[in-house]
Amino acid sequence: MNAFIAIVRRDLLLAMRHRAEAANPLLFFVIVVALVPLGLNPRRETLELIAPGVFWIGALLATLLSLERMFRSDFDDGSLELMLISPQPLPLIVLAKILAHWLVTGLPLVLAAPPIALLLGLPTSSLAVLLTTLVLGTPTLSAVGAIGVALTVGLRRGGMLLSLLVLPLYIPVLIFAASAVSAADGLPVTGQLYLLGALAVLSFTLAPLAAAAALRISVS
Amino acid sequence: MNAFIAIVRRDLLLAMRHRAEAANPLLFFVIVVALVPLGLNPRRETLELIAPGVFWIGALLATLLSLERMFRSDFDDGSLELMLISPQPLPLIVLAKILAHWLVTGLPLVLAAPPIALLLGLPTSSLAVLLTTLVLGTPTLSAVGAIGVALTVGLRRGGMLLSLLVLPLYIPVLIFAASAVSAADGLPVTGQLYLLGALAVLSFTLAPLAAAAALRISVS
Amino acid sequence: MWAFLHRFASPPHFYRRAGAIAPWLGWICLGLMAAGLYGGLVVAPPDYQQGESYRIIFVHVPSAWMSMFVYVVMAGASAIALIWRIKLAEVIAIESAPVGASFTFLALVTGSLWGKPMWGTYWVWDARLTSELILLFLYFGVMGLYAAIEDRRTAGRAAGLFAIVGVVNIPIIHYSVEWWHTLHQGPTVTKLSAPSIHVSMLVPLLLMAVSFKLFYVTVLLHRARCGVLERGRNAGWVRSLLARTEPE
Amino acid sequence: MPQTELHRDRNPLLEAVDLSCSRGHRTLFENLALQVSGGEVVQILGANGSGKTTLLRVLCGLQPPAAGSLRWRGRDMSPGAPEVYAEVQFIGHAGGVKLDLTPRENLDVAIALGGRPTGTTVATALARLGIGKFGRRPVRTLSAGQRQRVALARLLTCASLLWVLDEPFTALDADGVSIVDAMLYEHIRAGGAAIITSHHPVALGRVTPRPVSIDAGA
Amino acid sequence: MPQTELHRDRNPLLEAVDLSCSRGHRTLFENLALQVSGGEVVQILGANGSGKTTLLRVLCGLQPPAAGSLRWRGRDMSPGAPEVYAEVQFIGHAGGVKLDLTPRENLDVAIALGGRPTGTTVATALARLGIGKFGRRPVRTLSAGQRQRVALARLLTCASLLWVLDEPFTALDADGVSIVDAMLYEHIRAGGAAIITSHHPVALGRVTPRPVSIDAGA
Ligand code: HEM
Ligand SMILES: Nc1ncnc2c1ncn2[C@@H]1O[C@H](COP(=O)(O)OP(=O)(O)OP(=O)(O)O)[C@@H](O)[C@H]1O
Ligand SMILES: Nc1ncnc2c1ncn2[C@@H]1O[C@H](COP(=O)(O)OP(=O)(O)OP(=O)(O)O)[C@@H](O)[C@H]1O
Ligand SMILES: [Mg+2]
Ligand SMILES: [Mg+2]
Repeated sequence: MNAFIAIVRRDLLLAMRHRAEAANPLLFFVIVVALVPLGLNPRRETLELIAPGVFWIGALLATLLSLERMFRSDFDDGSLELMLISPQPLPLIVLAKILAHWLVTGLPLVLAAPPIALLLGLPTSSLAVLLTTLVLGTPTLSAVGAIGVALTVGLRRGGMLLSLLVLPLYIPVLIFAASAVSAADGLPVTGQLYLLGALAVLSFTLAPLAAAAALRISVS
Repeated sequence: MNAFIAIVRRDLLLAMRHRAEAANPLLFFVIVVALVPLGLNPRRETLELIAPGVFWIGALLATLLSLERMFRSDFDDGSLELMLISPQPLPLIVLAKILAHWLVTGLPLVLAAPPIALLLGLPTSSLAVLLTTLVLGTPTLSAVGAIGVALTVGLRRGGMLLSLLVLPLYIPVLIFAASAVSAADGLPVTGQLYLLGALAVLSFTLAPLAAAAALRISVS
Repeated sequence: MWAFLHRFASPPHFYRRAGAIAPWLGWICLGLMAAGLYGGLVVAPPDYQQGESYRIIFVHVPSAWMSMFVYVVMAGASAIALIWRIKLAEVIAIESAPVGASFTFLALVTGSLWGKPMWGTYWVWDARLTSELILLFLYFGVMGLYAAIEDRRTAGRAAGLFAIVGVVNIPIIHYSVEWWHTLHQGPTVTKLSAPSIHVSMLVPLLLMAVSFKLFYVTVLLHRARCGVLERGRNAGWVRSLLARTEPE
Repeated sequence: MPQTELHRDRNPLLEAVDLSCSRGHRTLFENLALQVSGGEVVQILGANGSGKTTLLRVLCGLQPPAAGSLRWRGRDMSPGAPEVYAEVQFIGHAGGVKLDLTPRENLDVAIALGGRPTGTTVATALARLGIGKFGRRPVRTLSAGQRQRVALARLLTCASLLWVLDEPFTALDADGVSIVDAMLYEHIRAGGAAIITSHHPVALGRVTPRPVSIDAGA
Repeated sequence: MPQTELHRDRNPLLEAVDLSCSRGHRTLFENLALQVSGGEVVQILGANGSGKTTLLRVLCGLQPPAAGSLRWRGRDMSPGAPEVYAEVQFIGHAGGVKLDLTPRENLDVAIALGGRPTGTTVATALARLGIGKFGRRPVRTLSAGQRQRVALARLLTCASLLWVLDEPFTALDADGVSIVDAMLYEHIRAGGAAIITSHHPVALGRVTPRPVSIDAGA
């Protein structure tokens, strides 16, 4: 438990030191969302129509891009090896890293969503649903992503492979979430939200185990 | 001249070795474009409407993400220092690196555009204009980006700063290009295209000088 | 039982046995496929709604089933390989991937060809179609990961682990038609109580399904034999095998 | 042949039997037998590229051997077994030091990960290695030798029986070498053991390492 | 006091006058005077963190000095002047070797960048450094010592008068050290000069370096 807290603390500290880099996913998210009206030049109705999708695509891409950070630098400077030969259970350490990653990447997205949603003209009724999907969905992105990074961290040329491995697993989250948000004004959305919640619980229990096994394999 | 060719060759070779990583911007572009219908779930007409914007946003983000590669790894392993103390003129070396970056990042986007445009249902009349904007616009993205990377390569936490520096310079390209494409069926577009061409020429002459100066400052 | 399994899983034994079985399975597969195609394309009557175009069902449905079946086999074999460190299971998992990807590709192509007359479009982003596409990407992921890692043992284990993770997609594919309102057909053949399909169509369909399965097993055995040889490059039995064949 | 006059444990701590290691497709060495007991320092010798680093990684369980087996206190060592790792410390070419944390923060994490802490505080450990006044500066702003000292400070704060050190003297000045020498001496004095590699003749003042060569044919 | 019996040029190649260097806000050393002439090897001495690496970077023009001036063949050296760089080769802690290229490809680029090639072919240079058979493998798959040799091979393929080497013996085995020793000897024999740092006593067989200490107060 001590180790768990120490790792979370360490990763948050590192994010603080690299404040600018840690803010990158958020900035990226904002850029995506801001570029859409600029580049698409859509009418107001169209904008409202596509806003939820834009949100989720932005969140997904932002997470995808920040994934490497979860293990790459630890791999490069040998810290990962220390974790592997630490007497602490590896899945616990991985869980700590997933949590830290979400705190640094997912949480800011959740917090930034309301103001941006207003700018894009998302109706307030949808906003609540959007926030719920983000709260439920982004942890899954971090957890599932951890497996992908763990599998590819040993490869120099992991970048594309990582996307190839992780994206198929992300798409269900995207589909559930986007469909929940666009259904928000009227149709019932509890079904999708339950599913998102179930995915989050599932991935947070299984992903640390899978990622730990993957790390042992790929660091050897 | 010899050095120019050697650097282009080297960077292409490195891209080949890292084939997967080099393909990353392209893959990213394809992902963005493919996620749009998944996440937005739009009607066919809406899709057609937003397709050109999606293209350019995708191209812009893909370039933005690949920029760091231009100098970062050379900085990390000390190759950049060798270039700085090489008797060859530094702007020439930088020009070579910009060219190589475009060949690896921009060119594939141009080549991948037609098939993807068809999938998105872009009318063939717009396709020609889209291609022209991509051919004229992406080199500018690489060249302007080089200045940003050169300024931030010495900072560990350059990521966000880089986006902040580079994006304002990218937005004109995005706006001209996207407006040209959406105007394509009917309105005249030569004006926008000339402007894009002028930007490309300007950036290719000035960016190497600026980036070279920036490198000398930020490596010290 | 256990002892038998272990003996069968020993590479030289497997190599010999598989070599003996594979041709037989191949011939049976050909026979069934011929019968199925004859039944499907000639005997079965045209559909009262869809006319002749429905006949693509005889390729589409078996290949769609196989795309999922092969994935499950691959993931199962990977789990066995990771837990009990049985080399043969790893070979089977890895060698299944390209076959499964081909079936998936076939299901996608035949499906979208069929979609044009049925739905008026080759492609829609609905749940069944999307999840099947994801399946293709998962296969690519397994193959890509295996190819990207230099050390063969590490590569096999990493790819296997990923295959196991991807198994969550299988129930999604299967239940997608029930969980979401999709364009795609609901379960017609696989409804346990009473298949809502005429016998003259059902029989060739099942024949095709069985022959596809046999095709997979045959190809897998061939591929696995090569895989076993390649992996055992330095083992004694491979050397002696090669020594025997080389002079020819 | 005992080369130190210290008390040496009879039972080897770590034992490698018939060990073969490979990298890519190439076998680096075969049938290596190695025993390390408490109270001794083993120095792995071999030319560049002979496989010293690979051997150390295998001994720590970071990489499976191509063939052969490893035993820890007589029991088969299965990779991932925490009870072994609590007793082993590895410092490789890459020191496992985060450049953006300060030396203190680095050591705090190492202690949390490393299991049993020794009595030594972080401040004492850093002072011992001569970098006491750099405790609160990011490691990135330290020189090559100072960074190496931060990595080595871990040995003092986390209790462990076996130290596995890959070229620990890299970038250290004479003063640094003698500090590490003294640390090694105290460690084996207390019954610990160490496996090190180094190309420079290791003339540790008070400890004579037992050389083990892995060069082709050995 | 001449310590080699070789011909030494009267006019210094590189001259540092009243040099002060700082890192961050701290001044590392002040008023250093240094002259390097053809035919001599200068060894910079100093404890960890005393500023050796910083000094070498300043001498190469990679970093401006805090105060003082540098002269190359008697003329003021302005940073960015290509005619100087054609005569200087720098090998730092980071070797400037691309890990994903092969040693041959690395050297080809170095030659294209480096100005005047010597007669030595890439193959000969690699063979000389004992890594001839690794010419076509990515550097990433080489061991620490082998990588260092790839970096050093550059010295043989690009003609230059002054070699600036930061701890060139890192990770090299005895054989490697003697190769570099011989290279240095031939280099100064031909009228070249070298500035090196090393913590280990540099007992180069045929060359005795002139020590220059930058430790506080020097
Ligand atoms: C690209 C488009 C398509 C894809 C990716 C696709 C995919 C699949 C998959 C994966 C299955 C197996 C489901 C399972 O066993 O759980 C399946 C079954 C089936 N598909 Fe498609 N399909 C496509 C288009 C079509 C079209 C256009 C039709 C005709 C209207 C169709 C009719 C069927 C039928 C009748 C079954 C058997 C259902 C059963 O009883 O299980 N499919 N398809
Ligand atoms: N990027 C930096 N920012 C601030 N200070 C630095 C930085 N790099 C080094 N220093 C400090 O400058 C001093 C000199 O560093 P330098 O690397 O030149 O030392 P060195 O003599 O080469 O040491 P070593 O023998 O350990 O290689 C050190 O005290 C170090 O803490
Ligand atoms: N990632 C790798 N892939 C393939 N081969 C490798 C890899 N890393 C090292 N090797 C090869 O394995 C051999 C042993 O490398 P290792 O790093 O263990 O040597 P070493 O004895 O530590 O050498 P050094 O004294 O130079 O540090 C070398 O010949 C090297 O070329
Ligand atoms: Mg080594
Ligand atoms: Mg130094």
